[in-house]
Amino acid sequence: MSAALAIAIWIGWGMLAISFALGLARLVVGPHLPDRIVALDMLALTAICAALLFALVSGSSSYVDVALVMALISFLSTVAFARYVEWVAFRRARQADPPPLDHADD
Amino acid sequence: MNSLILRAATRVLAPMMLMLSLFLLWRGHNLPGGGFIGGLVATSAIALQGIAFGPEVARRTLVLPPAVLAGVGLVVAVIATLPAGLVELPFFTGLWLKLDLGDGAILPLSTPLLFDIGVFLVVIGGVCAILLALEEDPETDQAGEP
Amino acid sequence: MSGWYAAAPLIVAMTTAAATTLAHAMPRTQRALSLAGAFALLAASIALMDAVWRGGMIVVQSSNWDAPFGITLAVDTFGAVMTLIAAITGAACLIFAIPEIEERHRRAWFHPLSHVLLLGVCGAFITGDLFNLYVWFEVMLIASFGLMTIGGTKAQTDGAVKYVALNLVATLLFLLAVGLIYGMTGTLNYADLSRTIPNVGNTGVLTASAMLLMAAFGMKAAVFPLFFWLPAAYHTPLVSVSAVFAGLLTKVGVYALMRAFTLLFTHDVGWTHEILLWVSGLTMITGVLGAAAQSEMRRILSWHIISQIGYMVMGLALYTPLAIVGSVFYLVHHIIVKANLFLIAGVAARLTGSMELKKIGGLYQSAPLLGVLFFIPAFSLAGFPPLSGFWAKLILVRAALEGREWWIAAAALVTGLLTIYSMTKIWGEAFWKPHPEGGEAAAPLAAAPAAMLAPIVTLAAMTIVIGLFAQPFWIVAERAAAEMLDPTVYAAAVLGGLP
Amino acid sequence: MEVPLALLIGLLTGVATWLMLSRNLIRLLLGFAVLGNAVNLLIFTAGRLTRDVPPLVPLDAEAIEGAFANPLPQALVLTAIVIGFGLLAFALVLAWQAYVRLGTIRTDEMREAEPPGEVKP
Amino acid sequence: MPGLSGEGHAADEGLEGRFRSGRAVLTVVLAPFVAAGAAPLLVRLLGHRASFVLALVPAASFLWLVARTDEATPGILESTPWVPGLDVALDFSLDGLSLIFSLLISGIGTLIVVYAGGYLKGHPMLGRFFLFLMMFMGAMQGVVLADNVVSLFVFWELTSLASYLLVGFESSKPAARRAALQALLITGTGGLALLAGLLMLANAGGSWRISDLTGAGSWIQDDPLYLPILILVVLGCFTKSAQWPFHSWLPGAMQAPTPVSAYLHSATMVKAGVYLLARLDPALGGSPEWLWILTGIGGLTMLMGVVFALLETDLKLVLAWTTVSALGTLVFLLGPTHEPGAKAAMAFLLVHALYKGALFMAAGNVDHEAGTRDLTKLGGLMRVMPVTFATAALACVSMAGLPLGLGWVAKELIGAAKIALEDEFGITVIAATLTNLMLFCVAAIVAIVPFTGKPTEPAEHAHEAPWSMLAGPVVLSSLGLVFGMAPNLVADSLIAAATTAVMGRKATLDIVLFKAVDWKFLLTLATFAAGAVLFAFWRRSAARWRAALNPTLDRGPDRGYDHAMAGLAALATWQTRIWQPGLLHRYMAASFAVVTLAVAASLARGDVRFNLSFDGGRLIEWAVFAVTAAAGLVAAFATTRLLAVTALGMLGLGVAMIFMLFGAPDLAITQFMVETLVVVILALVLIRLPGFRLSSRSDRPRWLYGSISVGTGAIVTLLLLGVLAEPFDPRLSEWFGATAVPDAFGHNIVNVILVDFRALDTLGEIIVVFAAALSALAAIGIGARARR
Amino acid sequence: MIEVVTQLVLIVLVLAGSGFALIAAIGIWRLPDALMRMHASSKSGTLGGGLLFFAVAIGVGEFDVVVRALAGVAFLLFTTPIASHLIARATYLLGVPRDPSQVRDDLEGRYDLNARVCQAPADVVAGASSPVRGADSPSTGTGGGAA
Amino acid sequence: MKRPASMFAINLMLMLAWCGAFGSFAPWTLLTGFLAGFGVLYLTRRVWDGPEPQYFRKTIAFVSFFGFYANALLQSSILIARQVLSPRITAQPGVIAVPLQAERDVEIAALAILITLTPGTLSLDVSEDRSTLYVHAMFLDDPDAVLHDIKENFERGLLEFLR
Ligand code: NA
Ligand code: NA
Repeated sequence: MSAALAIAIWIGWGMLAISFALGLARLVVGPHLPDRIVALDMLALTAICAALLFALVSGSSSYVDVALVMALISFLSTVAFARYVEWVAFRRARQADPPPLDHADD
Repeated sequence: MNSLILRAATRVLAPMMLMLSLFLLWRGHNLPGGGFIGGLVATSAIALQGIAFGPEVARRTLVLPPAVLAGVGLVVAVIATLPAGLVELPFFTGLWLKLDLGDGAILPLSTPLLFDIGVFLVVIGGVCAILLALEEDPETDQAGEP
Repeated sequence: MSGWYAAAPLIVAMTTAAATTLAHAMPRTQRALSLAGAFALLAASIALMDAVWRGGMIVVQSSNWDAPFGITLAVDTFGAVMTLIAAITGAACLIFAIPEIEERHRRAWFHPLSHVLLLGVCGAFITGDLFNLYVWFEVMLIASFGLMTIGGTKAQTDGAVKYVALNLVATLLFLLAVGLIYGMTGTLNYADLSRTIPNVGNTGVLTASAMLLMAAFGMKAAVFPLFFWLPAAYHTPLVSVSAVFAGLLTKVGVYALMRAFTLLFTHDVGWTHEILLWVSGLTMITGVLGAAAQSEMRRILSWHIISQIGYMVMGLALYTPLAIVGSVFYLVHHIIVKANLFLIAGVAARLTGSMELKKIGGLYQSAPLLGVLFFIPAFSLAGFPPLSGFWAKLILVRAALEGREWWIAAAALVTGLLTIYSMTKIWGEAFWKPHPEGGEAAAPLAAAPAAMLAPIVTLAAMTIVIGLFAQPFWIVAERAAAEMLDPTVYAAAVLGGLP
Repeated sequence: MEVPLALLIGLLTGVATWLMLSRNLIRLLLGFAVLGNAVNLLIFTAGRLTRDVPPLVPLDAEAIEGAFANPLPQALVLTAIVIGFGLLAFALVLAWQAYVRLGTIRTDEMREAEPPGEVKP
Repeated sequence: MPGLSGEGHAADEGLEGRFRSGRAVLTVVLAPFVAAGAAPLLVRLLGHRASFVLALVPAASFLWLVARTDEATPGILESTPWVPGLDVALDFSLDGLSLIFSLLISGIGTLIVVYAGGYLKGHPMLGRFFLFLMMFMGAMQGVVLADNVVSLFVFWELTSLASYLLVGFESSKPAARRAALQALLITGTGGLALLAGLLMLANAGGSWRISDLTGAGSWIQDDPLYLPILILVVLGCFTKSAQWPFHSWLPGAMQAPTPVSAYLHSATMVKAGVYLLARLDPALGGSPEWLWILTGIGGLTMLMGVVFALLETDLKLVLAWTTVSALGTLVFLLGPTHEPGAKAAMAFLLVHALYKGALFMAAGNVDHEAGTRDLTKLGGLMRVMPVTFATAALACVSMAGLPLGLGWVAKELIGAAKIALEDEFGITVIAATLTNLMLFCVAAIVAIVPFTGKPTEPAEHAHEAPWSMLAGPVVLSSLGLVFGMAPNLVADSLIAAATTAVMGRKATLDIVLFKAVDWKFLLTLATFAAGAVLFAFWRRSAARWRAALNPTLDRGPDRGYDHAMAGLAALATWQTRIWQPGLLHRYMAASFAVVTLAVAASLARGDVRFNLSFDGGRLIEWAVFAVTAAAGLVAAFATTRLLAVTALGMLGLGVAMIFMLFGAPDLAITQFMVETLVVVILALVLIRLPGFRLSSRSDRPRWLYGSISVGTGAIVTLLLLGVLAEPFDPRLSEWFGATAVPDAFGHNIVNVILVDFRALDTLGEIIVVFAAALSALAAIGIGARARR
Repeated sequence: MIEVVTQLVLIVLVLAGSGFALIAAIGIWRLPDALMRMHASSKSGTLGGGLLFFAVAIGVGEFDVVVRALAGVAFLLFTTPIASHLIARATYLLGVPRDPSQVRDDLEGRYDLNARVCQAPADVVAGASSPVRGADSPSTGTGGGAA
Repeated sequence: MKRPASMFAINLMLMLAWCGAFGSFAPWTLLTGFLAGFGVLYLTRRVWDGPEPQYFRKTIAFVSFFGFYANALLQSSILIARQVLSPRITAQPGVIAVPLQAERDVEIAALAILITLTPGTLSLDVSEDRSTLYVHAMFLDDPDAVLHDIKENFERGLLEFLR
């Protein structure tokens, strides 16, 4: 691996690190259920990117498998969350006095 | 989930995931994968079907009731521990049958592989049993009703 | 090939668990398979005991990889005895369960879960590997979770929540300790550990890890002050389930404590075993006082499990040959007696309508034979001569006196007295006292199915046999203790010539 | 990186403890999940860390050249992860059932097995 | 211990030479147990007549024992192995001391069995009664014949057990149940003390055989443990023999059917303590402690018993209190460890057994026929129950110590013993004399009040008891008369032989029925006179005495028992509330706190090094660690549920990445998959549950729980740093690396470990998954039913 | 020469891939409402991941890795939009307030939360008899205009 | 012999022949064999009766659509990047209803997926009668342009490939 590529990867990591931070920030700040789910979804994507950078660094193709499985599976948790939010929405539709939206699932 | 888009996608995705799971199971002895990972991927496929089409469809994919499937997997795993007794080796010793397919291609059949298949089935059956039981609960339809 | 003796109980239990699962839609077949499996397990453990007794320790390198690289199954006398007792208890409780469980219980996977539970218990007794022990603990635990919930009363659900939550903590403590110990020694094999542990330089961390392991096992064994889960839950499930729990589960914790603190961690006996001694004394006292505060049969009995665990730990803590013999003897005696008491409580409740002492009575009139059957394990539990519990207590008290540990001997004796108090409370209220609803309120013993009485009679007979003919049991316990106190023999048997 | 990882594991353990001390059953179970992760990391770390080189023997080789990650803790942790998953899944189902049966997920309101004030002298 | 040979009589005789290989004594002990087992069946077949069959067992023993009176002086030793590993054998010794007890047990036992057949005729639980009674008989024989501390203790406890069952025989009566329990707990407490004492004694003496321990002289008194041993043994004996302050159970035990009171609670069981004190006298006796304790407590009990007897109105209770007094007398006499005392004790033992047995049975007849035992309601029974009256009167002659009764002889011997004590123990002499005086009065009460005067209402429908209920009292009271007139029938063969055993040296007994008329004789007469005066006072003002004294004297120890029970319950409740409040969060907090503290304390127990080395690390590593840590913190302090769950998801992702960073792709995949499935399950579960708002955080003791959490985290970090400071032994991983491909044919070493090297772990693990599924289904069954 | 080109391509792919991932993150952070944030994650994130898959395919160069990398790209392209669609729908259903900059909402009032179905716009429903509709048939939202 | 499956089978046979000629079944050989076979078949497409076989049309449609689509994804990402990195967010979002020509589930789903990945649009839901796709658009300054873009570029290209 050339030094230039190494630097590029280092920069790439830096960008991913910032992505993690931003994603986590959105996760915490919310303010609503979907915001957090979107943040988590994005974080999973960032993790896939990290795995791929890893595959490049280590030269081990096994990390591609990690990324591959994540790419295929990670949406499942998002789907599950989405269904959860839908349920919450349906529930709120039936509630006479639903809780405030930022505590929609409480 | 009542989404046309999800359902259409699931028709493609679930088989893809099941294929991937078999692939991971098969090559797990040499590369990342194996019975667990394969089983978990297959479970994800079933879970996706359950979410998209409801538990009945997922159940039909499994052919057997999930708990029974896990039982079958357990039987397979236990069987894998036994052949060593026939050749006077200790419990669970791995036995290998390397079928020569000609041309240097070798199909390695072994009790560890059989065991891994058992693991695969148990993981699918076990986790799906819980998932589908949760999906199937009559409350699901009224979910959100406190 | 003798190694297959060690594997046989595991294979049998696994096969039965799988077979009863497959036969779930066929109630009669499932029941037959379950019973056949229980007896096959009994046969396998008898064969194992016989092989160990005649040929010495059985060591199997599972999958044929040498220790310490693979997982070793290593069965010495202690392990074989415990396996045998587990199989006996399992068979007894499963027979009892046949008339007890209803179709809805059966459909809730009672049979497969029971066999998984037995599998976990036997696995824990048979394995020679610390991480593998963790796995068998989990097998046992998860099955116990399910069994705990079968039946579905409110109290059961509440009890199950506490049982599950606290046992999850214990599980992780165990795992934590395994990780730390592995990190220091690089190995997981008992025998290899017993050789490498003395070489660990960071002794403070080693002792602390041992303490973590002690806490994990202690929690499983329900010692003071980690026993909370037991009184919260043991009075709630089906009778046959609570009986097998009462007999076996905490004893697996005791077994593990005894393995760990005879074979592995003997580098700082002055600290670890001294702590165990205090723990044992406080366990006895708090347990027996807890029982004194209860008025429901199974709750009384549950608290007594705790106090009795104190005795077993006491033997380990004293760490003399005689004391270890006492612990082994106590384990064997207690499993039989305590399982039987739970079964009897179940029958008593069936005849009188409740486990709550205030609401029942009249059994002395209506079911005198049940009185005899209760009296035997109850007074054995209290250490009354010449029943099995007497010998167990005698050995321990003698060991304590010989070791000049006066206060623990006193605690043991006082606990014995308070145990009498509790047992006579049950006797006085359930048997002697007339039923509060009048003379005919308690049904005669004939009202209880024979399948419930058969295991009770068998276990009571064993209690008497151990009491009257204690010598053979003494010999077995003595050999088990001698093996335990000489780790080098264990290590040599497992590792052979490996340095 | 063992030392920072040890600190992380300690932090997660503390966090998990805090969660497990909660009276809300869901928090408690989340705590169990966090603690499980911490313990798994601990086992992984206790087997010492090696960067980047997974314990995969190249398909054309008999053994790995040079240092490679310790495979044993990986196998142990894998087992522990799956076991922890099984336990957690059950516990979550139980929590739901507890709510169905007892009408609460607060453990201090679950007073069926040991009712308050039942023990009287 | 000091050598077993040397001083003491046993050594002189040559211990080993006297061993008998036979099983005769064993048979004497075990035969009643066999009879006990057969009793329910016999009763079912023969009804109350089964008593005659059962009585054959003690009768045969009695005859065999009578024939052994000559051999008993040197003693017979028998041994049957039982638990050799523990040095426990069924060792038996038949010497003078055991013989006198054994004769009483079998002799009175025969009469009692016959009596009980009449007394409980038609009782629905007669079979059970005989079961318990015969069991007791065997156990009591075992106590007095055993020569092994453990087998002695076995039989000792069995007598307590039999007593418990017999006292509670009329179990529908709450008083009977209370009395049974009280007796069991008090004697049980003593029994456990005794066990400890005997074990310590045996331990110090290096033998479990009593004849070894007593045959070696008083060596034990030099042992530093002598006093604890003494106290423990004495505690056992005193509780069993109802010495103050443990006596309260004995009056309570009168709840038992009268045959039981006559047999267990006057003639035999309550004497077990006396027996054991006498038995151990050669080893333990002779010290000032022994003297003070026995004489003091014995004397106090003696006096107290008779005072209370005067205050009772229930005939059986009167007798019970005099039994307490008699037991006190016996202990009192054993205190000085001199020959006159021992002789007097042995003689009084015999006398008391005869007259008290007779009186109880007579009282039982009165109760049975007249329907009451209340002295204030009884009177004039003489005419309807002449035989009963005669036996009672005769027994009372012995009791009062009047001439012609054996009591006179005993009194003489007691007098001799007192004189030997006189110099040091003036007060005790006074106490003994007072006791005599009052005992005389009690004897008068028992013999006169129920039988003389105008027939009261109960007397009007009373009849004489059947012969089976008369045989016992007649025989016993007659024997008292016979032995009283011809004391030499028993002087050598029984009393002297027993004294020999107690003193450890040959004792002889010359009984002269009437010595010179000296001041002692006059004192005796004066005592009688005073007793008569007391009786006169009693007749007039007993009711007033009772009213005046009962509130102040009333059974302190009996109340003490109640207080103790209440205290026990309160203590138990208090501690159980502390340990087991039923609150999961407290259980959790306690568990974490205890474990953390224990581990922290252990860390300080040895060398501790920590690995603090630090290699800088890569940017991505820091990022991943930071994200993981942040996710953990967010999960902990999240105020909404979904935030906590998504944070948990992020945490899982972070952990997966850590696995990835350090060469574990399999782990990363598994972790990620599991995390995903957890989320799927969580989403399914959470929707059915209420959210976090229902659990406000303010109800958590934040500082305490926060400290526990911080402590737990810190200790884990420290432990791990300590572990990392230890050089790692890479044997296993190197071996796995080298073996995976050539021998296990797999390139993914982790997978090879999972399915081959450590396949058993994996097998267990899939069983966990399997069982988790079944368990979850089982748990869901709960809810399905709940809704129906 | 090929080496250098490969390296250059790799560098570009790595930087671009990571860069798009970062942009997705920034988008998530900066964009004002949940629905808009989803645009960022679904497009930029997918592209970033895809580019990195390509980078690995080129960087490792083994056939099976290339195949897996392409499969990975396909998976990403396939799954991310579905996930986005589902969260977006859930977001809409939940009624999370949208940014004031929203100019139009054709969906407003078309959801029946109790029946859990979504209707076509009123005009389409009115003319529902015609199965084939022209591609240019105008769709005028009923609930147009800023929210 | 116009059905794609048959043509694909012939292509596979050509690939195998290629591999046999090289004496290798290595992955790269298989790939080049397939591509070479496709090329040869394309060149000889006139041999087959009737109009141009669907096999080529579809394959080429797919490839060109993929190219178009990859470009769209890039464009959309750049659009997002510009918006996200600009100091002020100027987007004018909104939900528009897109009448659907596509009828089969697969077509609708594919269209929804594609729309999500292309500039400024995100599929929200399909009406119950499948007549309308609701799309969230980020830049709704000119709704008709957006609508036109979707209908003309994506739906048509997709249907061409799928039908
Ligand atoms: Na237990
Ligand atoms: Na106890």
